[in-house]
Amino acid sequence: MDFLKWGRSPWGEDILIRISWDLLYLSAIGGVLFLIGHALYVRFWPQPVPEKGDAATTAALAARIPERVARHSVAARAFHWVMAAAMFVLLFSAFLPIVGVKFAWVTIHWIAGVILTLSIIYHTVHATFWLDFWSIWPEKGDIEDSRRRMLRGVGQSAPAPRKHGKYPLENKLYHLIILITGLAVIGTGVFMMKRVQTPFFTRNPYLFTDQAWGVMYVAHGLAGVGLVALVMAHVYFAIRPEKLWITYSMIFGWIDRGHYLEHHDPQRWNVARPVPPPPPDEDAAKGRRIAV
Amino acid sequence: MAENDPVVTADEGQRGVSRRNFIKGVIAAGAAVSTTSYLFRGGSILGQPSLPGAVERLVTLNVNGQQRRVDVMKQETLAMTLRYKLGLTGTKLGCDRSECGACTVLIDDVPHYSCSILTHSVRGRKVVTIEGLASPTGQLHPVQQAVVDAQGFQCAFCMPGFVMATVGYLKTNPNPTRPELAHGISGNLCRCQDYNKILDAMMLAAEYTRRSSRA
Amino acid sequence: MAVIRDVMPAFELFQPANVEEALSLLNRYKSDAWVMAGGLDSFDWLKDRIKRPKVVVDLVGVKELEGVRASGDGLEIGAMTTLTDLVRHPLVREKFGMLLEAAEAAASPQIRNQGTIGGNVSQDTRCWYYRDGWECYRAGGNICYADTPTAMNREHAIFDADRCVAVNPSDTAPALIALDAKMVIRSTSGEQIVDAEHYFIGPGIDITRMTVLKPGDLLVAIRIPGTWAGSQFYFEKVRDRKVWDFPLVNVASVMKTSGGTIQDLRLALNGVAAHPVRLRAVEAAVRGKPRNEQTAEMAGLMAIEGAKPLRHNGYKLPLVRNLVKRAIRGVEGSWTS
Amino acid sequence: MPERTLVGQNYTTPDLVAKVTGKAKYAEDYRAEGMLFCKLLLSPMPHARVRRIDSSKALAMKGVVGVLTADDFPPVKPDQSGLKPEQALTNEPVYQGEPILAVAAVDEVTAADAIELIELDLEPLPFAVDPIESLRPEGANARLEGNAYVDRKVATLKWTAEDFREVAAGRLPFGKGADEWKVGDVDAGFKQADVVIDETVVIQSTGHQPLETRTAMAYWQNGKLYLHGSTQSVARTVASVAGWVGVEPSKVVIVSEYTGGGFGSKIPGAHSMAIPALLSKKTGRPVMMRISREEEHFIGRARAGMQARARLGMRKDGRITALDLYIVMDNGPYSAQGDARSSGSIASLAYQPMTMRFRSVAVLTNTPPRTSQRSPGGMQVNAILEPIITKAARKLGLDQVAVRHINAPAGKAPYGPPGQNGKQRYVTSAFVKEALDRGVELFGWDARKGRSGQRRGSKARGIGVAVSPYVGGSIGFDAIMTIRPDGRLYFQSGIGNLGTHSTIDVHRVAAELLGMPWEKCEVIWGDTSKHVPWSCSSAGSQTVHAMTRAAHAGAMDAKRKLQELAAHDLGGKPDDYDVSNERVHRKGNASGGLTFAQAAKRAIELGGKYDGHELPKDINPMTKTSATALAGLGLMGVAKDNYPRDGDTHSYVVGFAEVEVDVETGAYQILDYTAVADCGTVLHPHSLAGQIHGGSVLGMGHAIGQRWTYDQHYGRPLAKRFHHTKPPTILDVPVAMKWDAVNIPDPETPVGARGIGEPPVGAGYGAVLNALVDALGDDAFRRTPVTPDVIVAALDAGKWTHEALTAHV
Repeated sequence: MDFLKWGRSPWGEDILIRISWDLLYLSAIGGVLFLIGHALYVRFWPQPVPEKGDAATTAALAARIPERVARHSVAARAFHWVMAAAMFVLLFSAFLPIVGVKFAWVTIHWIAGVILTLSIIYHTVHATFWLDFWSIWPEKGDIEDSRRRMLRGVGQSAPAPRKHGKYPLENKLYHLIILITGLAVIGTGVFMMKRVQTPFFTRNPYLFTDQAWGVMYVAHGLAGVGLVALVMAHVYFAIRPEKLWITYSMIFGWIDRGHYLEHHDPQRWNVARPVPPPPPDEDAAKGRRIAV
Repeated sequence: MAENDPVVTADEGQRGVSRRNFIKGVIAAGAAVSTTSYLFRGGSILGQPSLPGAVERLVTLNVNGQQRRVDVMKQETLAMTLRYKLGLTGTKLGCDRSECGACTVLIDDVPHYSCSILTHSVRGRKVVTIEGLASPTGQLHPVQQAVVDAQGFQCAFCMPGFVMATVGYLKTNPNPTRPELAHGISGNLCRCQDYNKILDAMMLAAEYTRRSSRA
Repeated sequence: MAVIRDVMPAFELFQPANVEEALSLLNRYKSDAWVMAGGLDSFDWLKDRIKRPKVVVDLVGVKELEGVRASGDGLEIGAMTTLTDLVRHPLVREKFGMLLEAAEAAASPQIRNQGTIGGNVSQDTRCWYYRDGWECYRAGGNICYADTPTAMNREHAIFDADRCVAVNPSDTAPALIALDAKMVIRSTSGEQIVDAEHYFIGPGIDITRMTVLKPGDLLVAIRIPGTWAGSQFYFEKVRDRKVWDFPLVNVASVMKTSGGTIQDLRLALNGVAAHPVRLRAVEAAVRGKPRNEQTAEMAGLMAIEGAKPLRHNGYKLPLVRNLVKRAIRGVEGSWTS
Repeated sequence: MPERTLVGQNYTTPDLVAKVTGKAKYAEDYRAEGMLFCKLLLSPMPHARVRRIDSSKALAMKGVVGVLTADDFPPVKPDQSGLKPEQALTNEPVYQGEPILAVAAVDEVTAADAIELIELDLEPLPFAVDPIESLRPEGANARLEGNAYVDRKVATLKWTAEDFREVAAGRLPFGKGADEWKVGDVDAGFKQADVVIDETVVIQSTGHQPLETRTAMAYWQNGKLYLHGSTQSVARTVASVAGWVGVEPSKVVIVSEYTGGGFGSKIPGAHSMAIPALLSKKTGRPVMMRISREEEHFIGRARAGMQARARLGMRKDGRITALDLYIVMDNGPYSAQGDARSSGSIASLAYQPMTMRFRSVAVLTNTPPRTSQRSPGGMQVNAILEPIITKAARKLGLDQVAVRHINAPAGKAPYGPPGQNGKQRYVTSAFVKEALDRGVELFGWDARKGRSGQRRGSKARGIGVAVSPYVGGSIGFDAIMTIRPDGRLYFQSGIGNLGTHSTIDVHRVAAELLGMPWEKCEVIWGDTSKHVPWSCSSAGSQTVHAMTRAAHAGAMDAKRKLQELAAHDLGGKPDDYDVSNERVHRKGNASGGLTFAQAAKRAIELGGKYDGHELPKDINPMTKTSATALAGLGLMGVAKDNYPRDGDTHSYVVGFAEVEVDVETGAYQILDYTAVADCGTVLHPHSLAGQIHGGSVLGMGHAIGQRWTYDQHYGRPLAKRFHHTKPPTILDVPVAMKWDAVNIPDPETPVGARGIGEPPVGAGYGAVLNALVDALGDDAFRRTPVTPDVIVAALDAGKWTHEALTAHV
């Protein structure tokens, strides 16, 4: 299978055009296989029993943890869903025509792309100045935790990993990879808007050399088909019963105390109420301010 | 010469007679399949693989009143067959793209660009080229005579096409006005471009043709 | 790397005798098959060695696709009817003079003697970049060479460009749309009837095709209802040379008036987008209005709303405006000598 | 001067029946045993260097016989310009479409398939397709050696940023680097003017596009090359082909009995002829090279386009007081072209400006090679200046014809750059005023004036007139004719047969002088193995003038020999004898003396000068060789044209046109056209009509539609085929056209006849442009062709809007 599609320039030179759309199917199949594999694994593989913490400490801590632990601000949730909507529009407008559902997709695609770009710019600024910027980035200890978790996941013995901070490593890695692919599609996509008619630019496909454009199209395509698998995985986890509490948090903004205590390390994600405890209603607001 | 050949019609060639029999027939008749296949891979009749149901390469064409047997490639245009297989070089190629008219011939009395029709498409149809206009005794066709009398062309590379187009058009409108005639033969390009004298000649041709059909 | 032109590469040739045979061939060879009607569009592609079908299905022998028949108070035109036969047909002359005009305006006499109505409406665009083998969007690439800062695009689209700025070159297409013709499409899986207006598709829908025909489909006939027979027609084609050339813009309209008021009309343009454009908004605005200069002027202005000219085709705006104006009110004035 | 029995009469040319029956053989109609076919590999890039060619896959194909590359050609050195002369195949293609390689195979399909298997590695080099872009400070040069001809050498020439501010404003700057000449004080001239017009104009390049492409077939026999090609002169093609192929001229035979048009593009044959010749040598088999219409666009030659600026001053009475003309010529990639220089000369001749300055610069571009095309430079300058003159006249309220009349050249009119002595050259004669008068009458100018610029509804009418001179003949060629014992007169001719009929016509002068009935004359042409004399090309309107002179000289030689022979045999002095009625006889006794048949026999018996065994000293070596080969066949008339001539021969055509423009669509029709020629004595009316109308239509074609379009980013042409280049069709010209000739003999040539091929072109062009100006006003167009889009956009905007200076739009 040829992964790259080559064309011929008006000068008879071989130039990269894009990736082969076979890769789309490959990505989709890969995504499906992963889901099936994971589902089977969860269903049939004995799952390690979560570590029980020291009961006394937990109880003491629990007292200081609000009923609802604020996890995502309204702004952050809005961003996520706008981005998700844009992403779905982008993916569908990009790939439906390829699989045979024909419609005028270009305008939809670039408008969604612009929305995605704007929302990401907003998110970057927002996360940098208003959120706990570092909470989403993998850190050194995550790797050791991850190794331990894996070993235990396949039934090997390993020391207990730490609990998660605000975001589990999977989340962090997913964010990282979506960030890379997202930037790749956006970075290339913005330039590609010079190749079609939009109100923003005078159309000029000669902005870069034929070869440079080729690389850009390939990058856009690779990231695009990569996103298919990534989004599939994301949606899959979002609807897995044991993960639904996380999904709800992206809708309602909070997780309950139980899940917090079960999955998160209070040291690494401190949402403990300072003294004296304020009324519950304000907790959330306060918590948001302090901890998000 | 070809009049003595056993005639194999296009229909028989395609359906009634198997290729093997057809070839046998040709060999028996001693006719050369293609003595001058300069242009297209003609050497072996079986050279081009054939899918079931596809056209046969050996065809019989009716050109200038004669039945001519030819080995024709699938993608061969009539102009090429005429010029390179039947030796009828009076039909000229000016553009090979239906943009000049130099290759105009009559197919069932209708002017066509022979560069832009497959030879296989004219099986069973009557093809007339510039060589087929004059009588066997050499008497010019009225349209040819008019061109001679009016000294109607210059380099004359376009002339065969113009003459054939005029002959064809006059069959549909024997008594045209000058603008009608111009419209009728507008599918032919002349680069020496004395369209005026061409029209003079062809108006004379219309008159001669009327006269000869009356006679 | 080497590019060579003007010699057709080998292909396998089928000349089916009837529609059934043709359809089964098309079904068997699907996208490997090339349908050839008159061949005038096909030969360019084949001689340029740009399109390389394995199999050519030449419809020359399918006699059932030829001819014009009365059908109710309208007509049914076989897809393989030559433009000349169409022009000479008494029923066309009597009822749909505009179609005659449009067909007569196409190409050259010899081309009309061989070119078919089916081919004329289904032909590919003539964008000279695409036709010259530049690997643009329409050819499977990722660029439009005709809309760049240095591109030569006098003939190109002012409407509905979607990456590709090519235009549909057919002269009969707008006339058929104005006449509310129906296209009869057959394949091995059955028959489908499509309004002429929807027979054509733009690059947004499918950048590599001009019509709804998919591999395996065959346009077999065009039906013109009697609705507009003998109504007031207007057809005009503006082009460079009076022979051979495709339209820079053409316009076709059918109209029914009563006491100076426009009762109903249909109006279509070609040469302005990748598909012929039916001017529905103009039709709606003009219906019920008096047929006069003012209405014509308004129609002309409405017709160019949303037009996006390229570097060399800005003239198409005044041209469309004036042609639409004329389609409503007719041509003014003339000289006798 | 004898009674005109043949000159001025219509007759049926001897080549006509062969043409009309399809028997006439053009280059592609020849076949040879074992003939191979070749196809060309063309450069995909506008400028590149061949790094590597791998033909192994192609050569491995069944049926492929040989491959030819530039390395198989005789080596060439740069000429005095600094550029290597063009060769048919190259390792440094300088325009997209330039042939790099040729494959010979048993048939064309195989050759084409083989071409696709050639692996070609090219290194792209900088390129320019628009002369103005190349003159930008940062603009690319078309050649590694430079971008323009400066003092006849290729050098790098750049204009200043300041100059390009003018360009941005739509005006051609008077940039540096131009050749220049002046007549009188131009500034003073402008001071005398009552109106001054200053316009920047672009004239398109156009391919010659003869209907027959430059197909050629070659084979070698006994060390001699036989080449069947398409040329404007077999005699003149021998040496050029010999040079390209690298053999002695005596080893080359050129056959071209019928040439399907040339218009200047086949003057010394075609460079590409060397391809089948060398491939045939390499493969040992005959090779046919069919040139397609698209290939013809590339190698078929083209007219040099121009970007020009003209300032013209006119006095109240219509006299042109000053002309300041600056031309940037698109020279193509090879040798320096003469179009721009001719433009200067023709402008000065046509309008006789009281003062004039002319500047021009030839800029190299990576577009197909240019060469003279019917009225080279003359046609372009007509298109540049005619509308300006019409606009000036209109501003002054003057009639178009009156303005042409007052400025018309007459008698020994001066023209062109001043020579060493400070004086301009002058023409042999000019009867333009007479032609204008005749045209006004024939066209009905005065009656049509009522419609000038009038509008009815959307239809505007306009009328126009234009004056177009061009060189009308050369001198110094040879003639060979033999009266043979069969009593017939045989003419050898080395002129190409392009269907102008002059190949044949010119010999009627000799037949008439010798009193020979035309039925007993035979012209042998089109084959250099048939011993042709040194002849001119059927080009540059030379033939009728040059070769009637040669025929006259040859006939006079034959006549003198008949007289001497009669005196020798029958006594008396040669001058006692006369020729008529196919006899040489004593004056006053037409039935006595010797018949031509008897004289021919006697000539052979006597030998020496009579039958060609002794030859004049001044004839060309080619003529000498041919005459020697023909010696002993009969009484030979062989001579060089040594007739005196005072002035340079030019002919003139005035054209009149009426157009009707639809101002809503920009579409227009040329309703009527009339042309009157001043070309001296009329030799063959039918043929002259063909030249006048045919040339005029070529000009009209340039006015109304002929295109030459390039994509500037990739330097590739978009208009290559007729469908895009748009030569005019029969419906684009008036359905009936008129013509006449003033028919006043030129005093500087014995027959009085001048050539006529070129002048009508500018007349047709200018007349149509002027009619458009008349119909549409002063501000509708500044470049040609004037197509509906240009008109409708200008009328909509109220001024011309089309690209001011961009070339190849």
